[in-house]
Amino acid sequence: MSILEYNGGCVLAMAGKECVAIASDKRLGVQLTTVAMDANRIFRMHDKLYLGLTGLMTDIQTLDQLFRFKLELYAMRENRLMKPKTFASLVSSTLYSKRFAPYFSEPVIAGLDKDNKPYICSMDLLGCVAEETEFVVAGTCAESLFGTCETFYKKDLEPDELFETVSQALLAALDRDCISGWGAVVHIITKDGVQTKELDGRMD
Amino acid sequence: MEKVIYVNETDAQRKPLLPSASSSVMSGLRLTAGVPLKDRDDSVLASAAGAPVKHTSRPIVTGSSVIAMRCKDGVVMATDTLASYGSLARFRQISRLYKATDHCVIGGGGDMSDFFELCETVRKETTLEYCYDDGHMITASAIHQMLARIMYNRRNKMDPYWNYMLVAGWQHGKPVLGYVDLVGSHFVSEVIATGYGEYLGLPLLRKAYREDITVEEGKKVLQQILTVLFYRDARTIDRIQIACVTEKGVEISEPTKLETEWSYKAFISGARASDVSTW
Amino acid sequence: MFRNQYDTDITTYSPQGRLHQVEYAMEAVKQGSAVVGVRSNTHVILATLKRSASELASHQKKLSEIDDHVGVAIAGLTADARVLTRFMRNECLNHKYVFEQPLALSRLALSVADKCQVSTQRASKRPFGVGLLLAGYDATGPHLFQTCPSGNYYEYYAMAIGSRSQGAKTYLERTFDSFPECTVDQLAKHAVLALRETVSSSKDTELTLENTAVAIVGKGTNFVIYEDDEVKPYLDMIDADEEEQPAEAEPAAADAPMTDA
Amino acid sequence: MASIGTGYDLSSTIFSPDGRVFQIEYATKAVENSGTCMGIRCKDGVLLAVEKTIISKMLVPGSLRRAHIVDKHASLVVCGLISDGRVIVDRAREECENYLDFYGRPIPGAILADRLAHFVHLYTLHWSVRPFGCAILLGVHNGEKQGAQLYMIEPSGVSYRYFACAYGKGKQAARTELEKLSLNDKQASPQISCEQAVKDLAKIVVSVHDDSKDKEYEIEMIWVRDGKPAAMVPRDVVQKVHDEAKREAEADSDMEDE
Amino acid sequence: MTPIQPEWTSTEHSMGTSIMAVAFDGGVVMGADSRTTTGSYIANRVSDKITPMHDKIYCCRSGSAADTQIISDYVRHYLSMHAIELSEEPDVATAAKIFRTFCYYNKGQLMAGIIVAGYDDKKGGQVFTIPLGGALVQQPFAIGGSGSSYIYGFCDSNYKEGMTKEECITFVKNALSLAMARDGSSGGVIRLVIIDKSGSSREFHPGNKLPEFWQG
Amino acid sequence: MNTPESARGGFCFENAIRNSVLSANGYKAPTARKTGTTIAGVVFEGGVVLGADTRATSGATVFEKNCQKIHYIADNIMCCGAGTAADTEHTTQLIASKIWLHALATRRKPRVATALSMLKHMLFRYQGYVSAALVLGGVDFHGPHLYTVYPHGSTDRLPYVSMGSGSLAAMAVFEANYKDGLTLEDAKQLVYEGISGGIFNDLGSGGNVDLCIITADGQELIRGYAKENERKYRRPGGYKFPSGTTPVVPGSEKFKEQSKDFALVTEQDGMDVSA
Repeated sequence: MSILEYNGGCVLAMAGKECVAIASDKRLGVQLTTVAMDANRIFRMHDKLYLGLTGLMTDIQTLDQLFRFKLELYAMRENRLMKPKTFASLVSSTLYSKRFAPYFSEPVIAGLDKDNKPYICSMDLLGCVAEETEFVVAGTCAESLFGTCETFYKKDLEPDELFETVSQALLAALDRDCISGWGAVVHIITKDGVQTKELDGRMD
Repeated sequence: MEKVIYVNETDAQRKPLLPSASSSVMSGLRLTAGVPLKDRDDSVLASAAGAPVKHTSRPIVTGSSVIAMRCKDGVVMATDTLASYGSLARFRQISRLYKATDHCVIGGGGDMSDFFELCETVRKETTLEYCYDDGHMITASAIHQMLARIMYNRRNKMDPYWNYMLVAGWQHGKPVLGYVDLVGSHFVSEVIATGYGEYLGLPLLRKAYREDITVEEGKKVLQQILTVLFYRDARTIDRIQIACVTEKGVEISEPTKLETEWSYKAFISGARASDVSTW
Repeated sequence: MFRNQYDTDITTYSPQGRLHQVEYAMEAVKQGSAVVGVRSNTHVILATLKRSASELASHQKKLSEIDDHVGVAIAGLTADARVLTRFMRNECLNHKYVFEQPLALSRLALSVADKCQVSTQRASKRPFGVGLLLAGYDATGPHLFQTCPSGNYYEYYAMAIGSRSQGAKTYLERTFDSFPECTVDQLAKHAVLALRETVSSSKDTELTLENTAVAIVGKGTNFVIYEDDEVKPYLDMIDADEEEQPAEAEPAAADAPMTDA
Repeated sequence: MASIGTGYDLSSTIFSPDGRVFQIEYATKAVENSGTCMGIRCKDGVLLAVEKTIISKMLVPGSLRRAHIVDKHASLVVCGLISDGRVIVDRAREECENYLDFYGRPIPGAILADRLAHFVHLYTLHWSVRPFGCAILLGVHNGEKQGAQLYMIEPSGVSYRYFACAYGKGKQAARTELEKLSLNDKQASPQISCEQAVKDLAKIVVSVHDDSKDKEYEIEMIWVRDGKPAAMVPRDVVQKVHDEAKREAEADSDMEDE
Repeated sequence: MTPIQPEWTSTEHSMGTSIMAVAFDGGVVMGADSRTTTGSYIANRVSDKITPMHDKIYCCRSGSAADTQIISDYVRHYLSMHAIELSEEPDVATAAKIFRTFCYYNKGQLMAGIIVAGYDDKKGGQVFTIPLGGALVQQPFAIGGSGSSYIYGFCDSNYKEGMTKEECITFVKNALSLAMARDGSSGGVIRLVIIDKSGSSREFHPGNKLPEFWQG
Repeated sequence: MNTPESARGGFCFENAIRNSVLSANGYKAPTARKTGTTIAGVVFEGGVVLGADTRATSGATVFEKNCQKIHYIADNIMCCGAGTAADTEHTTQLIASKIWLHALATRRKPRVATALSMLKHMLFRYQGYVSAALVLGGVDFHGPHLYTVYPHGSTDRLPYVSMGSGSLAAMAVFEANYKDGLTLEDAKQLVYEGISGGIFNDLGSGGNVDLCIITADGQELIRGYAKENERKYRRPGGYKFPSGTTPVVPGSEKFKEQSKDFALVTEQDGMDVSA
């Protein structure tokens, strides 16, 4: 068993029209035992920038703290918020600095840049950035998510439509993964604010 | 001596009443392909007890790629004439093409001793067919299938014939080209390459293939591919043989030397002390 | 029947160099009801006469499929035939497994004949008491083979074996020159007519839907057996013929009742 | 026959008081009932011929073979029980294969004949089997040095090498005829070619054939010639020489009549 | 699941080589084949394994391509610094000594068999060989690489003292073509460097025009 | 102890002990994303053409269908990467910035050999553990240059080169068709055929063909020079889920307005360092 599958869980981000969605499941497991149904793996970096982390929960939490720390330092030093793309570079170089002793986590970044253009990217655990314009996925059911997203994705979705599409793609994939699921959460980031909804998914 | 394939009752019945004039075991050495049942049982017991069962598990004297293309009017197949011993170019004048029947040729790579043994097996079968003299002659696709069964049988005994082979033939007015390997997987295709030919030859074969390509064109393609293989595979030499099977029969060329190119401008210049960079 | 001291053992020659046991086995073939085989340039057709042991029993089948391209008709001991049939099916399947091609008819006939020979030379065995007509189509065209308990086998253009097959043979010898060019229907008609020769002498038997079976194999046609209602067209064919020229009435022959197929 | 009814003639494992094994002699009878078989060693090979009675005109020509190819360099004809003969053919093929497999060269005629004789002999030694009801004429060609060879193996398991031999119904007459052919010179090397022998043997078959008994018959011939694999003599060639021989025979008898 | 990878995707880039150098009166002849392989894939069929260290000092490299390239980079660097400091041409022995230092003190990590040869005014043409462990041996002629094992006999029987430059060139060409014909890890073209008092010159013998005197 | 922001350069091994314990306990270290890759380059009269496919894989899964494997080193030097994606990405980035600093320091246009030297020394230092197989091409003062760099730090200079799992397919095409004295168009066609040989014959390679042409006048990167594997199926109109399709946990909906505490100061796209 890969250590990335120890706790289970997945994250998905999808770009819409002037909005972007990031969603994850809520399970925390220890191999096949579920220990929590309210796990959080999507973290707010700032109002227009969210970071999703999959993999080993201890590393997820460490990385969340680390990046919040770095962002706050940045905000204090520069008196400005970080662009999503810049943040991606930060995450990438942080992960790559541990090339030979990596954190066991694959991140997904979703945000809006200065023109409210959506920015999404995913990385492997060594920090290889894969920027996309449509959707990115990570976690134990990445293959299923690729399948559902390839099918459901449409260009320029409005926030409401984006929510439905992302939710359907996520729930469909979760149904085929026994170490992800037990509820899900979706954040839709728009220029006006962030809409958060929890999905009523399968609990088995 | 026993036949290689045991498939039916008749084989058992054809067994001589009393042991054959030439006994199959002599001072503990085996003289036939068949393994005495007891030995096999012993080896199964040994493995059950955790001891490893020992077989020759790697090729020793080896041939490299075999490449072939099915054309409109026949099949062309080509190999080089090298049999290596590790990295030693040990036998530079070995033919890896075997004319099985008037309309079938087999090309083999991998362990040469196994390949020759398989050719013998095929020879026995074709001789028997000749003796029957009943108007039927074994076809290339039947030989292909037979080889596949033999290979699969042996690999199930964890003692494979370490070969990959191509079978080319002309039958019922059509060209046939098939592949068999050490695990018994087998298929037919319009272009096939084995060994390094799989990586270096196949892209070129696929590019060159047309439904109406002729044997003459095909020969040129194979020659070019063998040149590429000579350039890029350390177990291929520049002496080759090309076989073609057409309606007229099998024709295997004498070993010929490849034309090669080494004198591109950038190849000739070497590093000098005054050069800006060595590498 | 003449009895002598040389006829009780399969491994004993008579002073004349004969093997009586084998000869007796050949007699068993003659006891079986008749089967007829005919061959054209493209097809082979078998026609058989089935018997039933009693009115409460079904008719004993005499045709079996061996492979897509071969079938067989039997005359003699049904149980022995079953052994050979199973053997032939096995041969065909094995050949197909090893060579991915149908077994040639000549090879099949040879292997059956070899099998028959073995049991003519061992004290522990008895010869197979059955004769076979093998019909099939292979790479060299249509073939009709006959095998005997003695281990001999023959290839024929047309042949009939079994009880009262002499009549059929006479018919075939008279007509077989015309077979090569026959259509399937014409060929089938010849087969059925020849078969009728084997019953025309007996009062209480005639070819019926129940007791007649026909099998066809040939170019582009797998071996198919026609029985019961399916035979009707073939019987109609000769009936239609009959209306045109009524067959001569032949004297009844008083053969002993048969106990096997 | 004196043996009949004595009880000493029921098994090949029984000697008669005067030291004979009657079952083997009876098996030989089966051979003598067979159509005549002949073999001849020629300058350029060896030729075997056999007379085959046609039991039915519906028989496909060539059916019920009695001449067999054993290997690329060896052939044989069966005189006697044809199905018994096939067992020996199978064994011969096996011996050829084994020898080639092990020694890497075609089996020499002498060794093949010897091994087959052993095999045939084996069947005269045990009560559970019967002797073969056939004799074998074996034609082998081992290339330039050893040349063509002709052997005959009888049901008893004896085997001799011949310049020419005959067995079967017409063996006496045939042997006499064969002796008339110029078979060898002082060095015992053969004098006639295979092509010629085809004609000669056809004539002999015609002359020894008993027309009163079997009306219809055909001739089957097989040869192994210098540098060529063993093969049946083509049917049309045989047919032609056969017809010619018959014509000549008729002409002769007509002359005699006059 | 990772698909099965062929050997050439993971094997280190190396030079199963045939290299050679012969000293004659007043210079040296160096020769090498041109095959670089990963597994049995020929990554470079015309590589140059004779690398200049200084104007009249070259080295033939065998073993890991990476290791020998880096070492010769360093040696070239030190040798040129040394030459500048001395304001004269460096000795061949000096070059060989620097090579030895790298090879000997890093023997656990390196796969390098090197032949250093060249000309200096003090001692004329010289040939040094530094095999795998880092020993330094001067020889009248040296052969190296995987192909060399096939030609020891040929070289020992055909080497004669006091050969002329032309004889040396023929000797090297013949020996290398023999090695290349038998060693699957050697092949391609023959590159020669001839060094004498006046400097260095190169010869290039394409793979289709190699000596074939040995083929019957 | 390292503070999180300690920026001392080089790799950090603080997780090494934990990770080795985990792997000793049977938790396999995960595999990183790879580029199964066909990359190649050809020299022509006056420049070089580089080419690459666009597939990134993780095991047998295609993770990116259109990634860029031709990396920027300098305006006159580009580098194609094969191997572990993170390694090629970061190695080329690192060399790019070193070259940029070197160019500033020397006030000269960077040379290809300089980039090559930096790459090979870095890769040699990591003894093959940084698994980057590169094709380096560029044009400088001395003319066009084309090199391959292996993960262990060895390099080759050749008129035509290929790397990656599809390198044999590409090399076969080159060996069969290369001639001296190619024109730009010839070279583009040759590289395209080589890469597409990899795309169609090597399962690790796929997607589009990217080309990059570097001449003395500058470089041109052509993304999607050939797109022979476009998606052929898409539902007309796509899938539409009406609002309310997905069941939401009642009361879980939250909306957070964008805060106005910090002004989002616009970052510039790149520092202007041209002096």
